[in-house]
Order: sequence, then C-alpha cells, then structure tokens
Amino acid sequence: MFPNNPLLEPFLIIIAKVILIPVIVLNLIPLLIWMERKVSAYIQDRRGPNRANILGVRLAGMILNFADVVKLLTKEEFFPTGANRFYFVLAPGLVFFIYVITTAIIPFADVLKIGEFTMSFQVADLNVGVLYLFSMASLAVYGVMLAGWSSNNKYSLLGGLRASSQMISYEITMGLSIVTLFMMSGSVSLNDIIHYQSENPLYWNMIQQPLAFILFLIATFAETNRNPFDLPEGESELVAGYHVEYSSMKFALFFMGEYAAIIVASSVLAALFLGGWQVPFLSTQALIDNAVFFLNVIGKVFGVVSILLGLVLMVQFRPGRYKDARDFEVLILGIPALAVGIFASYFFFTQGIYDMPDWAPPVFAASVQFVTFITKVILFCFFFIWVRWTLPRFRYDQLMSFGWKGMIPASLVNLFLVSARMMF
Amino acid sequence: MILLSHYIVVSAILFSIGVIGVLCRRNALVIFMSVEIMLNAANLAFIAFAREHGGMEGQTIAFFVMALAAAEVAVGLGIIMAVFKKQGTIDLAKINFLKG
Amino acid sequence: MIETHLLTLLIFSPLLALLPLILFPSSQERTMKGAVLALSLIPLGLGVTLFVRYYGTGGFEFQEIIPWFQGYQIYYRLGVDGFSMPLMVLTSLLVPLVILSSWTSVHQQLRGYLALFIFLEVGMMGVFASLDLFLFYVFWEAQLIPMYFLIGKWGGERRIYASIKFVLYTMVGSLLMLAAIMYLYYAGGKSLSFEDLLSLNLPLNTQYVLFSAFALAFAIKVPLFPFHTWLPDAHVEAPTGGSVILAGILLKMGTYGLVRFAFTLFPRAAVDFIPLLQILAVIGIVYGSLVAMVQPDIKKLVAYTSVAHLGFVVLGFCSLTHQGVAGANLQSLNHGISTGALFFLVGMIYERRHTRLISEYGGLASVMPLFAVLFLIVTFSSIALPTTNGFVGEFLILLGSYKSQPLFTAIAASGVILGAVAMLWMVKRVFFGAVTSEKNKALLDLNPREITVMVPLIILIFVIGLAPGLILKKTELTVTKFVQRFQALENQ
Amino acid sequence: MQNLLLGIPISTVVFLIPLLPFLGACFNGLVALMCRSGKAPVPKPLVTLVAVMMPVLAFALTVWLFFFAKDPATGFTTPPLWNWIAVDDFIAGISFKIDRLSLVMGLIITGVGSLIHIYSTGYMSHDAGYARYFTFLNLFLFAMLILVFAGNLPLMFVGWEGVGMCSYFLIGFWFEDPQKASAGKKAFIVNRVGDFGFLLAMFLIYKTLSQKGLTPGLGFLSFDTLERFRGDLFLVATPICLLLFVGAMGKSAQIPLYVWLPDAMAGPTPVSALIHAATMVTAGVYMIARLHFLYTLSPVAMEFVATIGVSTALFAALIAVVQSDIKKVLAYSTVSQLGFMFYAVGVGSFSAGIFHLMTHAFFKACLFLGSGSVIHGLHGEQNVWKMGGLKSKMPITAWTFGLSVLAIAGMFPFAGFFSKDAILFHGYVLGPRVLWVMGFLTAGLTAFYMTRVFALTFLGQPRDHHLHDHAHESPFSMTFALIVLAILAVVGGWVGVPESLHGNDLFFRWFAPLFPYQEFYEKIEHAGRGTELTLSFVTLLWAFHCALLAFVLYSQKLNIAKNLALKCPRVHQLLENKFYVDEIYQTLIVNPLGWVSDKVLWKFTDQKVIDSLFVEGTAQTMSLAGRTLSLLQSGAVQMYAILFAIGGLLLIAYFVL
Amino acid sequence: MQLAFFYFFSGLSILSALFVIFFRNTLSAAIALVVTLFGVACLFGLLEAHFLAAMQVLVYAGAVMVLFLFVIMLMNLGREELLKIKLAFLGIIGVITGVCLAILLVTRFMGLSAPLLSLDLGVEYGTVKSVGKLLFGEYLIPFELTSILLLVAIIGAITLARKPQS
Repeated sequence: MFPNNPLLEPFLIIIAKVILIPVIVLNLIPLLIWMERKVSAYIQDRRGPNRANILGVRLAGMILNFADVVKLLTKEEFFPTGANRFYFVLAPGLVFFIYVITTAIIPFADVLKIGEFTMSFQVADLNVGVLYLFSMASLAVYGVMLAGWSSNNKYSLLGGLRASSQMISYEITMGLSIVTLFMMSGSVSLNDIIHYQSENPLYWNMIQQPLAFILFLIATFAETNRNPFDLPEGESELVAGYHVEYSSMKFALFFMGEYAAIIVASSVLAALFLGGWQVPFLSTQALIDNAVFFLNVIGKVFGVVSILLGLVLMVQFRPGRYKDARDFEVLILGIPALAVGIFASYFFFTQGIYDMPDWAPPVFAASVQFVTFITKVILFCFFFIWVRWTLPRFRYDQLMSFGWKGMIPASLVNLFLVSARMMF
Repeated sequence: MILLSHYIVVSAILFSIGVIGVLCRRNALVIFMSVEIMLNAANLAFIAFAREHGGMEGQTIAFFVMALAAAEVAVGLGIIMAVFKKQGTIDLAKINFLKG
Repeated sequence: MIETHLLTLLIFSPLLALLPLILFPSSQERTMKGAVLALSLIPLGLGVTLFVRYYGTGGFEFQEIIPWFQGYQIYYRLGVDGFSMPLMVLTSLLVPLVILSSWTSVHQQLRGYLALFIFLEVGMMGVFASLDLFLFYVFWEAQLIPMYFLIGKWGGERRIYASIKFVLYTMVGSLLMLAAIMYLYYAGGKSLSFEDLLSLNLPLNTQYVLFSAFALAFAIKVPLFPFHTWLPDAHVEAPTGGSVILAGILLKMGTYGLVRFAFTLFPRAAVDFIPLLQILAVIGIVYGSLVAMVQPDIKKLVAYTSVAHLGFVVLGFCSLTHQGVAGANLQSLNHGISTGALFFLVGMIYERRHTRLISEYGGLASVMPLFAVLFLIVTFSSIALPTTNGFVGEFLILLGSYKSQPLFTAIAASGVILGAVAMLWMVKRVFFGAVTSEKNKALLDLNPREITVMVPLIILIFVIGLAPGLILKKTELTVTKFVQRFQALENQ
Repeated sequence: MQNLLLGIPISTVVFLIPLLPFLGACFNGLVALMCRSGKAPVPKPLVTLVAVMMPVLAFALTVWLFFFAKDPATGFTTPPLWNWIAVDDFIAGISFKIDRLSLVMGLIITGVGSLIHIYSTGYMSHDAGYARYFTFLNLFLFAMLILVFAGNLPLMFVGWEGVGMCSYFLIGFWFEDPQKASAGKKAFIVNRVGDFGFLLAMFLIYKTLSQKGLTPGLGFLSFDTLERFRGDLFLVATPICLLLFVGAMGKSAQIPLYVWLPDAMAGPTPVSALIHAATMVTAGVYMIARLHFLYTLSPVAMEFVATIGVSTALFAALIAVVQSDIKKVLAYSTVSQLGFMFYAVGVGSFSAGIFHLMTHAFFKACLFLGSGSVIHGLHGEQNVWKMGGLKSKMPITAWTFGLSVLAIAGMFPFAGFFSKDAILFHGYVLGPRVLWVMGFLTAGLTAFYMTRVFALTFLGQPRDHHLHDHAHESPFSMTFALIVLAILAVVGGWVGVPESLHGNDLFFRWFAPLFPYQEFYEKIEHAGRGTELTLSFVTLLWAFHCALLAFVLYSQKLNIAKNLALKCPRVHQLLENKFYVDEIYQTLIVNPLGWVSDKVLWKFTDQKVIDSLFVEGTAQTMSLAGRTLSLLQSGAVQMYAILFAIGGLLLIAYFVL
Repeated sequence: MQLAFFYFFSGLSILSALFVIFFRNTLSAAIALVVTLFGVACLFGLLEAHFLAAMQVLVYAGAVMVLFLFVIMLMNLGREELLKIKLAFLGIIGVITGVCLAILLVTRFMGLSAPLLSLDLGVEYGTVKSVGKLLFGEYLIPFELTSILLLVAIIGAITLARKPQS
C-alpha cells in the first residue's frame, strides 16, 4: 500500500498524481463512449451521434456526452420497494470507485529522471504489482452483487450472481495466464514487465506468448462483463441484469464503471502484452538522446499536418447545409488549426529548437511514451468495442464450462509450456 | 511511534471479537465469519511478529493460514448449504443431529 | 545380492504376487490365481535358501542395517537366528499352500483375499526378522490388519464378533508393549536395536514391569490361559487359510516374542516370572485338552488343542534347559505344520459339507478313505505319536522341562493323554461308524489339488519326526546361547 | 562285527528285519489307497504275496541272526543309523540292541507273526479291506520289531507307541461299527495312560544321570549306558521302575489298566491272536526283562510288579470263568496269563517270565486262531452257548484247540506245564507265599475255564442246529497255522524241561548270562529239586481236577452248571459283569471328566467367567461409560464451543498471569 | 503519518468486526467482514507485508467473502430468520468469556514495547519473491500439502454441493 520506494517523491507530486491520473482515466471515458457509438455506427453501417452541438461545434458527436450527463443528472432518483437503500446506493459507487483506484498502478511512462529529481508515472509502484490489480478487480464483484441483491428483484439478483460467479471463474484463468509473464520477467511489477519487454515489438509479450495473450484477453472480456460475456446484463434474459432497477446518477456510475473497467483492462493489456509505454524501436535513452531531432521532426510534421487539416476543414464549408450554427463548425475548427499549423511550420522550419534545458529531453521522452501508451490503450478499447458489436452472446452454462474446462486447462498448459521453455 | 504491542493488541481485540461472535451468535454463517475474524487476528499477530523479527517465516505461515481458510470455507459453506437444504435453517440451536 | 539382502527380499518379495492381482481382469481368474501361486513360490524359494544358507552360528545371521529415522537412532535392522529362521521358512511354505487351498473355496472378492494374504506374509516375515523393536512393533501391528479383514470379511456367521475380539484382545497387549518399548527407548540410551538393549542392565523392579508388559502382549498372542478365548472364536470364524495362518504362524509370534524379547531382554525378571508362566502353561495344557474334548465343532476343538500345544511350547521355553528350549522351538514349527494341516483338512471337508459340527459327520472313512488317512496321520502328529514331528517336540519339551520342574511336567504330560482323548474321540465320531447322514454318502474324496496341498506337510511331518536333527542342529547354538545366558545369571 | 551278509555288515543287516515288514506295509498301503472303496479290484494275489513274504523273510533273517549272533551272550548294540534326537547331552539314536532276549522275542514275533499272516490270508479273504488289513498287520510287525530290537528307551517307545497305533487301527478295523471303533480308541487311550508313566520314567532317568554330569555315550537312555550307570540310579530306582511299570500295565493289560483288552476283541481274530495274545501285550514283560538291572535295584518295585501280576491273574481268571463270548474268555485268559508273567519277573525270575511268554505265544495264538476258525466256520457267531458239538464238523480246529487247552491248563507234558511250573516254583521260592497261593488258585481256574470253553464249543450236543448245520472246517491256509502252532504248543515247553524232571533246563541256562543274579539261582538251588517236584505235582493235580470238573459240568451236566449260576446269582452277576470295573471307571473317571470339561471348564469357566465376565464385561463397561459420557454430547455446538473457550481462557490465564 | 494510518485502519477493522457480530442482517455482517478484512489487509501493508496484503484482499475479500455472499443470497433468509438474536444464557456466558479474553490478552500485550520501524528490512522484505523463496524452498512440503488440502477441499465441496444422483 505504501511503497517502500527508493524514489520517495515529494508529497505534493503524489497528491498531484493521485488527482491527475484518475482524471486522465475519467476523461477517457467520454471518449470511449463516443468511440463506442461511432464504431457501432460504422460497423452496423448506420448513423452515429451527429446532432448535438455547442455553438455548432459537434466534434463528430462528442458533444452528445454532455447531453447525456445532463440527462442522467436530472433524472429521478428511484428506489424499488424492499430494496436495501444503503447497499442500493453503495453498489454503483463501489463499482466505479474500485475501477478508478485500480488505475493507481498503471504506468503511463518511464520513470522521469531529471538530475536528482525522479518521478514515476504511476500513482504507486507497488512491489506486489499486478496482484494489486487482481485484488481490486476481485473487489469489484461486490458492487455487482450488492446491486443485484439490494434491488430486491429476481432479475437483478440473478444478474448479480451470474456476474460474480463469472468474474470469480475467469479470474483464475487471468491469474494463471499471466503467471508466465511473471516467470519470464521475474517480477510482478508492471513497470518491470514493461521494461522486460523492451522497445523491440518482437519481444513484446503479445508476440512472445500468444497463448497467454489470448487467454488473458478473453478473461478480460469476462471480467469486464463485456460481450460475448455480458450474460449478467443480457437484456434478452434478464432485462438488464443487476442494474435493471437503477436510474439517474446511480446508473451513470455503473455505466462509467463499465467503461472505466474497459480502460483499466486495456491499460493492463497494453502494459502487459504490448510493451506498455515502450515506443517501438526507441528506448527511453534513445528518446532522450535524440530529443532535439525528434522534437523538430514532430514539430515540422505537426505544422504541416495542422495546415493541411485546417485547409481540409475549411474547404468543406457549405453555408446552408444545416441552416443553423452547425454550418460554421468547420470554420470554427479549421481556422485555429490552420493558424496553429502555420505558426508551427514557421517556427520549426525556420528556427527549430536546438537549445534545450536539461529537463526538457526527459520530459519529452515521457510525453512521447505517454502518448504511445494512450494510443495503445485506445487501440485495445477499440478492440473491445469491435468485439462487442461483432460477436453473439454465450449461453451461461457454455460460459462456465468454457471457463473451467477450456480456459483453465489451457492456461495450465501454457504455464507448463512456458516453464518448459524456460527450463530448456 | 508504532510499537509491536499496537498490532498485537489489535490482533487480540479482533480475536476476542471473533470469540464472542462464535460463542453468542447462533447463525452458522455469522459464526463462520467470526472464525474468519479470529484467523485474521492470528495472521495479524504472525505478521506483526515477523515484522519485528525481520524474518519472512511469519508471513509464510500467514499465507498457509489463508490457504487453509480458503479450504475451510469451501467445505464449511458446502456443509452449511447441505444442512440448510436438509433442515431449512442455519440456526445452530436447532441443528443437533449429533446429539449423543 | 541374495546373500546380503536375503531377509529384505524374503520380507518384500511376496509383494510381487500383487502384480497379477492388478494386471489380470476378473474374467481371467484362473490365470490370475495361477500367477499368484507361481509368484508366491518365490518367497518359498528364498525361504529354502535361507534354511540352506543359515549356518547356525548362534548369533544373528544375514544382518541388514539401514538407518531409518536418523535423528532417533531407529534402524531398519534385520537378522535371523535359530528362533526365527524356522518360523520364517514355515511362513514361506504355508502361504503358497494357503493360496492353493483357496482355489475354489473363496468365491467373493478373491483378489482382496489373496492380496490380504500377501500382506499378511510380509507382516509375518517382518515380525520374525526385525531386530529393532520399533520395526518389530510396526510389523507386529501391520499383520493384524489383514487378519482382521480376513476374518471379518471371509469368515463365518459370527465373523464380525470374532474379528473384533481378535483385534481388541491383541491390541490390549500390544499397547502395553508399546508403552514398554517407549520406556525402553528412553531407558536404553535412545536406541531400540536389539543388540543395544541386550547390554542394558535395568534395575529389577523396572524389569518386572517391562517384562510383564511384554509378556502380557505375547501371552495374549500365544494364547496362554486365561487369555485364550479369542482363539476359538477367531479360528472358528476365520476362513480356512486364515485359520491355517493363524494357527501356523500368528500364534508362534507370541512364543517367539516371549523368547526373543521378554526372556532375553529381562532375564532376571523372567527367571522370577517363569513359575507363573509355567503354571499358566500347564493349566493351558490340561484345560485346553479337556475343553477340546467336549467341543461340538471340529475347528473349535482344534483351536482348543492349539491352546494346549502352545502351552507345551511355553512350558518348554520356560524350562530354560537345552532340551526344553530346543524342543519348544521345534514344536513351534511342528504345531504350525500339523495344526495347519488339520485346518486345511477341516477346510476341505467344510467346503464339501458347509458344516463343522462333529455330529453332522460319521463314517467318513468309508466315503473318503484318502482324506481319512491324511487326517489320521495329521492327528497322530498332533497327539505326538513317535516318528511324527509332534513327538520329537513334545518329548524334548517335557524332557527339558522335567529337569527344572518335575511336578509341572508330570501334570503337563497328562495333557498328552487328554489331547489324545480329544482328538481320537473326534476322529472316531467323524470318520468311524456307519455313514448316518444322507449328505455324507456322496462326498468326493480329495482331488489332486487338495492332495498337493497336503503332501508337503505330510512329508514334513515324517521328515521332522524321523530326522529332527536337520532343524535341531541349525538351532542348537542359538539355544545354547539362550540357555547359557540364564545359566550365567544363576551363577551370579 | 566283521561278519557280513552278502557283503553288508551285520549291524546293518539287523535293520532289515523290521524294514521288510515296513516295506510290505508301504506297498499294501499304496495298494489299499489306490483301490480305495472298491473302486478298483484289489490285486489279492499280489497283496498276499507281499504281505506274507515280508514277515517270512524277516523270520528267516531272524533265524539266521539267531544262530549267528547268539554269542556273546550279552549281545551287542549296533552303531546308530543316525542320531534321531540329539540335543546337548540327550542323545537317542536309531540303534538296535541284539542279544539273546531280543532275538528270542524276534523269533516269536516273526515266527508267530508269519503264521498269523498266513492264517489271515484265509480268514480275511472275503473282506473288502484286505489290503488295508495287511498294511496294518505288516506295520504292526515293524513296530513290534522296533520295540524289541530297540537299543534305547526312546526308540523302544517308538515301537511301544507304534504297536499301540496299529492295535488302534486293527481293533477298529471294522470301523463302520461304532462300538468297534470305540474299542480301538479305548485301547489307545488306556495305553496312553501307561505311556505317561513310561515317559516320566525316561525323564527321571535322564534327569538323574544328566545332573550327575556323566558322559552320555550312546545316550543316557541307551540300555548299555543305563546298565553301566545303574549304580547312579540307585536312589531313584523305585520311582523309575514303578513308572515304567505303569507303562507296562497299560501295554500288558494289568490291573487297573486291563480294561481295554477284552474290548480289543472287537478286531479280527488273527489280530487278537497276534497282537493281543502273542506279541504286543507281552511288551511290558519284555520291557521289564530288558530293564532287569533297574528292577533288581528296587525290591519294592519288584514286589509291586509281582503283586499286581498275580492279582491280575486271579482277577481275570475269575471273570473268565463265566464269560460266554469265546473271544472274551480268551481275552481274560490272556490278561490272566500276562499276570503270571509279571508274577515271574516280579519275583526276579526273568527267564521264567520270558519262557511263559514264549509258550503262551504259541498256545494262546493257537487258541485264538482256533476260535477264529470257529467263528469263521460259524459265520461270525462268538457265543459259546450257541455252539457245542463242533468236533465232528471241524476236526482239525477241535484237535488243535484241544491240544492248546491242555497246554494252557498246564497238563504234562505240554508247553504250559513247564513254563507255569517254573513260575510257580520260582514264585514259591523267591516271593511271598500269599502270592503263590493266588497263583496256584489261578492255575486251577485256568484249567477250569479253558476246559469249559472247549467243552461248550466242541463237545456235547449242538445247541443251535441252524448254526451247526452250516458250520464248516476252515481252509488250509488257516488250518496250516493251527497245526503248526498246536505242535509248538505241545513241544514248545521242552526247551525248558527242569532238571528235576531230568531235563537240562536249556532255556534257563541260555538266559543265565543275561540275568546274572547269583542270589536268585542260589535260592532256587537251595530250595531243592524235591520241593520243585512236589509243587509241580500238586499243581498238576489241582489243575487236572479243575479241568475234569469243567469237563464234566459243561460237556455232560450242563444243567448243574446253569443251576449253579442261578443259585448264587450275585456272584455270577458280579463275575459276568467283570466286577463292574468298566462301569466304575465310567462313573468315577470318564463321566466326571466329561462333565467337568463340558459344564465347569467350558461352559462355565471359559464362556461365563472369562468370556462373559472379563472379556465382554470389559466391553460392556466401556460401552456403559461411553453411553454415560455421550450424554455430554448434547449436539449443541455452541455449548462445546463455550466449554472449549472457557478452557482455553483458563489455560491462557494460567500462562499469562 | 504511519501512526495515523495505523489508528485509522485498526479502528476500521475493530469497528467493522464489531459490526460483523452485532449486525442482525447476515449480509450486512458479511459486508462488515469485508471491511474488516480490508482493514486488516491495510494493516498488513503497514507492516510491509505487501504480498500478503494483496493476497488478503484477493483471497479473502475476493474469493472467500464472495462465497459467503453467494451462500447468503442463495439461502435468501427470511425476515424472521434475520431478526433473531436472542442473547440466551449461553450467549451471555460467551460474551463474558470473550470480554475476559480480550482484557486478559490486551493487558498482557500492552507491555510489549519492541519498536517496529527501526529495523532495516531491505528491499526484498514482504515481496512476492521473498515469500516465494521460502514457500518453494524451506516450506515446499507444507506448500505442496496445502495444495493437496485445497484439492481435497474442492472435491469435498463438490460432493457436498451436488445433487444426490438417483
């Protein structure tokens, strides 16, 4: 809980991380919701959110999230009869809270070292590492169960039971499948595992241990109650499962909890199997050493891309298309882009940055890694959404037997194979 | 300054609470939970002592205790379920088929 | 290999016979039985090797010492001398015969039956070969288990009662013995090895207590009067093979233990307790014969005569004279052969008629002449007719015992008469007279398999009866050593 | 022993004598088993050949040995074939003692034995157990030869028990009849009682000699060693001799162990002739003669032997007077004659005892065989009251029987006269007068009852015409033996014609070196020939009168005999029922023993006291305790928990405070 | 700081433990127990036993207590069942016993004054690696036995739970 960390950081930085990192994750939630809507629309070849706007700005439907928030906040608080109010309220909060604190151990970038000053990009680099993740994930069951039970509704009770047994079942596979990673890297700390994977994508665990990856991925789906394992909330059987009686903000918490779970899961997947914050082919040291070069290249590319983006946007200006504020959206977005682009191009092409203070290269490297990591996370999030809208649902007994008779043996086999590989 | 006695006292209190639970409650499940509290109290003491000695043995034993508790719960709950199915109650005062 | 590990091989080679039990399916029962029988001949071969290679130096031969519980100085220590060697050879002989005899008589769960006998053999061999009290105790208790199941599962109507009685009786004694063993362990410099304990000089009072504990355990096993009541029940209820082994080997473990441990380890106490043992033995002889006389059940009758016979053995050991001890040692073997043979024969007739009541029979000699002849030979061996083995043993026992205790011997010798009365009366009622029962008229005489079972025993009866020197020579020095130990004690 | 037979040392050849019948027994035994229960026909000629040839060969060998090895007079002991039992200083080897005594016995046994074998081939020819019969008969010869040739007591005991066993089988030969089987069992068990004494005697001898620390040589129980160390046995001679005599009582049917012999008549008659008249029953006499050096150490024992002997003689003779079963009469007669023999050895006249043993073997065998012939001819009838007038039907039998009766009655000059005369004379000289008087009375009674049997059987009128009509003379195989034995009964005594009758007393002289008791001979010399002659004459006269009386009573005046029986019914009944001895034994020993064993020992002590009270009592106590304590087990788990917790609390308090 | 955490978490544990035994509602008791366990896990953390802390949450809170909840939900005890807490005679004795025990132990342990954090524990202390080394080294056999125990427990639980085959 309280790391015996040699890099003891100033209290303020800790506080800052504690606040900031959840915020980052929380901020990814709307993005994810948006992605879900968009991707489902693309996959099913239908229109996504394209109406809601603020002063004409729609941000490709992103603004709809605000509308959602307003809706959920203003809905009626509803308690079913016979419900245990305390648990009824506690449950969604618990779900959400647990997923959020799970983010504490996710490293977003390599440890930042500026002279004597060091800072890790995770709230707590616990030496129990991934185990923390598991313990927290296992706590998430309570929320679901309590929700199911306290609703005093048969459907929700069944949903709750289903969710919890499913989560417990697949947790085993999950743990067993990544034991191999611990064995390979000799550590349970996420950061160490990422270090072990190195910047070469060939050494990422996804390539190195495909079976473990697949098993973990599947288990993750089950853990997050996502399709094809969304039996607890399968509307065809249980209406909406454990949250059938929930409304307004309590429902929102479940909703957000689910996405938070996806983000956490994706982060963990990215960290464990996709090299985490490792930039392909570029180690932290390489980034720091060549910071100037990369910065300039990025600046130049950014400038050109911004200009092009601005131009493309502005060219699309068709007055009278919607006959309201939305007509000017492209201009509102395009002009600043063009302006920023021109400025950046000018700066980097003419002058560039060749003289940096000492702190700048590490910070640059960290930033690049941060971006890489987020990219990978989003990639996985996309995968989650993709699967949801592609695959049908399991039957419950199939799910259980698949978990116990398929996954666990498979993960044991994997464990055996990896051990054998390490031995010989 | 935290002393060893702090932890041990907490452990003792938890243990006593567990004892009281076992002795007073008639609900088999709650009794079971009280047993778990007692086990935890013992674990706490183990780990506190391990911390004092700087060795890992106490933790190892605590680990075994946990494994044991897991096994115990699996079987114990199974038994309670079986009894419940048979008797329709988990009130210990009403369960006395082992009366000699 | 064979020389150095003969005893270990002898103890554990019976386990080989478990293989066919595991490998063959139930449909191939005959093959399985054949294989078990064939494999059970391996211990017999080893037993014969033991007999041939045994020099008779008086000390322990074929010793093996392997550390077992290293921190506690407990060893896997084996060795044989003249007291144990004949019994081990007898064990190796009786088990194949028992297997052969159960060819058709056991119908249910033959596999388990045979397996139990194999385990029993291991236990018995171990008891005789152990030279570490701990090891001894392990084997001592281990052989109890198969016997318990043999009686309890394949026995007669009151088998449960009999088996529980058997086990509880024995346990009472052996637990006392265990306590004594533990005491010895701490008293004797934390070692239970026989040789170490020999050099132990315990105070007399301690010896009394320890001797009593040991002697009680063995007296129950023997069984001496008044601890004998388990024997008739166990014998009557046990299946044929069980009775044979029970009479042939298990009872000998009592006398063997008495002489090997109780007497040898606590000589001074032994000397003081011997009159008591003698009295009990003499009572057993007379009492056993008298009670045998009035038994309506053949097996029970034989069981009570066993009590008497074992009384002789104890009497012989108690005499502490050369002849007495040598005779008792020989008689242990003899009793195994002749009473074993008797039980085999009773089993054969039981298999045909399913009754053991004497009154159900009569006139069998005209229906089954060969059976009658064999039965009579064995009977004569049992009542100690000269030229049979029984005579040599009882003669030597009485001779030796007379040297130390004329009065008891005289009374005991009257047991010879009573034993003959009991046996011959039974023979008369079973074999002679007209065939009264219709069921007896169609009885078949012995078949070749049954004859095969009996032949080795009959041969042994006469060989030992005519040339007991074969065995007496091998055991002579052991006996001398044993007797001298006590003589030295008297001279002190 | 330089002398060889066919290249084999003589000391080895000796062993052939018993071995031959043993081989015969083995062969016949195998045949009997193979042809069991008439499933295959018994090859009778083969069986007969082997069965008869073996004793005859043995006889031939013995004769050869007799002439070869009669010197030196004291004989020799063969080196043991192997040491049978040898533990520490106890040694018993398979070795034979060959001297004049054993050779004479050997001759009697093989000779009479051979004759009886021949006789049996006729007598048993129709029996289903033909081969079995000869198995046991051969085996008996083997055992008996071992008995007499044995060089030490344990080996003698082998023969001793061996003949007992054969007797058991032969008495119970027709085992389908339970009474016959019982008779065999009775014989064996009564013998066992005697053997008990024999065993104890051996133990006592061994103990005494062993404790003196002497060197055993061939073994303390070997006759040679015994004789050498007889001085060391002086103190215990009386108990030893008495104990040995207990053995002899059993084997030779003396009071009080005679009861088995009359019952033993259940066996086939040749068996009675061989075993229960000629050989086995005389083993006791032989044994005492063999151990004369011990007996002479103990006057008390000697006197006891003589007393028992003569009492038995009188007692049995009295019973014999009224018996109606021909074989029973002969049986009691045997008992009585054996008593005579013991009387002889008891007073120290060992050679007289052996002499009577020999003559008795001849005439009693002849008598038994004759009675067998009668029974055979009458198809199994044994009651003399149903016979009568058989002389015409069975002349040979009648003549041989008659001659033997004269012999046993002690008529001059038949065999019995000389031997009985010698006994009575020696008894008169060496022993107390009372015993002589009893012996004298017995001699008369013997003449009386034997004549009675003869008269009832062969003389007078046939009383059962049906039986009489079907009676027939026996085949040659049987009459041959009868004739030979009758001749022997006539002439057998002539080897011992006393000097008083101007004989040369061959028999006694021949045995003199074996029984070197000068004082006996001096006493006899001292008594003088006149006394001897007078005694002989008186006895002869007395016997003759008795015989005459019986002849008259039972061949002509049967009514008087019957009236006599009716006049004094008590006496008659007492005698007829053999003094109720069997009944007394039954009530005093057998029944109480059975009752005690059954009711007191088994059903009470074993089942009630030990099993119910102690064993099951313990179990009951335990289960009672269990049931009591199980009340504590209320089933309320929390009760337990609380008790447990309080206990734990106290424990902790103890450690903490 | 440490002290504050200690007081907070120990208070939390004790309070929730009291709730466990005093809540009438079995489910509430179970939830309170989860809190207790969580609190104890935090105390473990304070004692530098991170691995065990994680295990405590993972095994106890994550698995064991879920099973409890399962059972509670499956039984779905009726109201009257929930409301029954009668402090019978035995109960009173139980309470007295427990309190005595507490007093006894607490008074005894108050005296222990060994300071805790002064020890230099090294980086490895309480990590998976150090526990693992012990488990797979010195305590290998107990560890394997534990696995057998668990297997037996699994089989036992299955046997108990499944419907009798007819």
